[in-house]
Amino acid sequence: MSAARTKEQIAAAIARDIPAGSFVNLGIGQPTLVADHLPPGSGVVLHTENGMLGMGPAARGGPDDPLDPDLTNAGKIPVTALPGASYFHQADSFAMMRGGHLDVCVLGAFQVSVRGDLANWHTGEPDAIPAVGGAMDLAIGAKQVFVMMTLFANDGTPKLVPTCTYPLTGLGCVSRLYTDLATFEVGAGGVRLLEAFGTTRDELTERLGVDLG
Amino acid sequence: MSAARTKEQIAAAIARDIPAGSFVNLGIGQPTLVADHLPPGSGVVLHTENGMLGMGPAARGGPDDPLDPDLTNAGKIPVTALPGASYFHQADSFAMMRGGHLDVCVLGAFQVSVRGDLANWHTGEPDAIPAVGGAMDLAIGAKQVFVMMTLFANDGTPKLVPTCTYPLTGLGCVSRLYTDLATFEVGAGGVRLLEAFGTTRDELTERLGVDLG
Amino acid sequence: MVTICDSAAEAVADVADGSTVLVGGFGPAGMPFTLIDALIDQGATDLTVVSNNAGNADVGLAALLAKGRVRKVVCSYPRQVDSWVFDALYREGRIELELVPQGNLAERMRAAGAGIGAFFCPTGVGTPLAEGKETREIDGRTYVLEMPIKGDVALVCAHRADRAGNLVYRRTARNFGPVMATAAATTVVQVSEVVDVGEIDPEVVVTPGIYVDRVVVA
Amino acid sequence: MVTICDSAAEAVADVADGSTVLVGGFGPAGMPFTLIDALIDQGATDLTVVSNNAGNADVGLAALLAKGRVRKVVCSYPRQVDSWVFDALYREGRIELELVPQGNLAERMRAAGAGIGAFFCPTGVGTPLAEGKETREIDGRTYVLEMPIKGDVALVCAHRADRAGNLVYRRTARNFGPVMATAAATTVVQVSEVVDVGEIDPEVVVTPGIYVDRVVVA
Repeated sequence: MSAARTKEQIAAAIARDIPAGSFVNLGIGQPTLVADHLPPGSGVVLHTENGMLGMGPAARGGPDDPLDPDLTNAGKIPVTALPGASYFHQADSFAMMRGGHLDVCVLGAFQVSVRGDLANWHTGEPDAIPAVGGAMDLAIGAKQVFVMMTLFANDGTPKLVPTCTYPLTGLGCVSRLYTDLATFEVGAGGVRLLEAFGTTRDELTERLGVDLG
Repeated sequence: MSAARTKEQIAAAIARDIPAGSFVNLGIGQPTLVADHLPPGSGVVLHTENGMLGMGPAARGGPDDPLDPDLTNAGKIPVTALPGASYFHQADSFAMMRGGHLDVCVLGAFQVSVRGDLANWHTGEPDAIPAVGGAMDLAIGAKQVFVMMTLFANDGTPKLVPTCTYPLTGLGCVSRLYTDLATFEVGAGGVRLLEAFGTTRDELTERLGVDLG
Repeated sequence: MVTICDSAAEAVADVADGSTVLVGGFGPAGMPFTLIDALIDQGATDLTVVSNNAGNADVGLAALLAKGRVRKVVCSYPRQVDSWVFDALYREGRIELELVPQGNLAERMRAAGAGIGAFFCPTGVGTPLAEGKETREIDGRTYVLEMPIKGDVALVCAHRADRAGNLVYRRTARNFGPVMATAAATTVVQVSEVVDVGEIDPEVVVTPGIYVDRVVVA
Repeated sequence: MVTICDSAAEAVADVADGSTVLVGGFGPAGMPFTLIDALIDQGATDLTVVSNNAGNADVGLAALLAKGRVRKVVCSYPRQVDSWVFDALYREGRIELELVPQGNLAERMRAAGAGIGAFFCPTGVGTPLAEGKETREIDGRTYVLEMPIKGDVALVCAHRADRAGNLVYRRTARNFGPVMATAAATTVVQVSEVVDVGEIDPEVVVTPGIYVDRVVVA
């Protein structure tokens, strides 16, 4: 039995599942790791919702690669632009997303439901300051939404759930869920286990309390 | 008593009423004459709805000023671009109009009602092929819509009417009406005669059959 | 991912009968003549064409109409001094016309490309072109509900493409191209030249390559 | 008609108490710091600010908030690692927040600038941010009705202006500038340089001068 996956291994698995030449948005946080695992020559073009296609790696700030405060990603980190890039304003950038032109979007999550509902913007705690950014637009815009997360919270609570209890980001929008312990398909037909790592279908079924298809 | 105005005189009168620095769209046909009467240095910027601000005069097709099939006005006539011009696509061009950013639009008309309704796209004849272009967008978009026309049709029928009988272009959109025989204000408060040429208020009231305010 | 095609024939090879085809251009400016000629040769029929005009003289869109390939035209301004092909078909009842104000035509395609389900528009309120459409008063003004227009294919004429499909246009020939490119399932573009990736400044790209499927030099 | 102002103070002199102010920028990129500082000095208060974020560190929008001039923030992402000014005001109940998904924020301002009365948007359906809003199913998909956001004033940071007010931006600092410029009654722009009319290629203008009222070099 193989071991549970590291973040890097999850990112690599997602990168393998992104078709060559895709237009992809990688959400803030762990999903950005996916970029490091895209094979050279894949032709994958990265979109950043603050207004660019053809985003390159983070800027290193060296003499050949100065940090430019006018060139950042959605996490407000200085990045680079690759040849063939283009800039556009926010209405155009979100029209691109909402109009279904991105092939894949990779997001983090607090919870994903077996039907593909996504909760990733708000814990619902009464004293939390809510912030949503582009999460809801990304959730419903891309042709496929992949979620990258640990399968269980630190306290052992499942994050793949029959019904999300956290405030929703989008309804039925997630198609695939990549976690440390397993990869799943989710959607209108319910959840289906594709592969397990360091655990078994029976163990997962028991711990998650859902039918794994 | 002064004489009835020529087309050129009507155009000159309209040009005088356009504030310096205005953004203006001149409709196809007679309204284009207004451009010739804008004083040098007026700073008036012409919009053409097929996608340009800063339109210059018609191209003459000489060696210094070649006809360019990629640079035309809304009447598909080759024109020139002035320094400070900009090009944009159709959705942006009509967003500019619909959003109320143009100061003045000058249009021709079949009929204008005393309340400022405009009919200028379709005679309503059953065998006519209808065509509307940007007329409806222009009618409701500009801050002020000026109409330039003869006051009576060739058969003597008034074109300033209590209620339009031709199919409408826009409701209550015309603010001022410039004709060979008179200039009027029209709108929610009804029509008001501003100036008569070669005729009198009483004559006009009788021929038009409307209260001239 | 964009394909740089060797011929216009290759670029339009898969246009199916019954397709809705968005055709760029405002009169001849920005009209994709080479792509339309290739579509005529290709033979697709029963088409719905969305374009500002309904063809000029006997070339381009007019030639496609003359071949009897177009069931319906959605446009703002069919009647022109040189629109005799459309005029005859229309008078003979051999072609359907949906007349749309020019700005609504552009905005309805933008909505399709931008994932907007419908929008309330002030243009055409109280006119025959809004008859039968839902209206609503918002903040004291009356609006008409307008629906998106989506294409199966867009045929667009741009000036220059890079090999990633980024486009720039030329002067007022830009017109409907950028909007149509967003609104069709497949966007096919004819250009004057194709340059290497990196040769178009990212600041001046008008249509990002994400909207472009096929490019051919014409 | 655009005015090239000698100072930022002159450019924001007439901002009234109670105004809705659209403030460009995505975090610090594209944030009109000089104009905001001038607005702080000018003293307008009881403002509603529409911006993607609610200020970073103690500068720009955060400084305006810290002065107690802002009644309400309409934004997509107030909570950031360095948003302590907003965080404190919010927890103390001293500022109102309307949270809007980022794309809806942009599209609602675009609608205001484009004369669209309202639009059906798929973003946020079924989430707390759509609660109480009208929904409609169109072609099998559910949409939420979203209303325009119009500003009294827009404060925008661009890269270069010509004396006719045509603007170009720099890289991802473009973000909300072009949309906000269309959506406000008065648009005030800070730029790195002003050039003569004719020095910006008409093909690359991002914001045409019609949308710009005042420009100041900062």
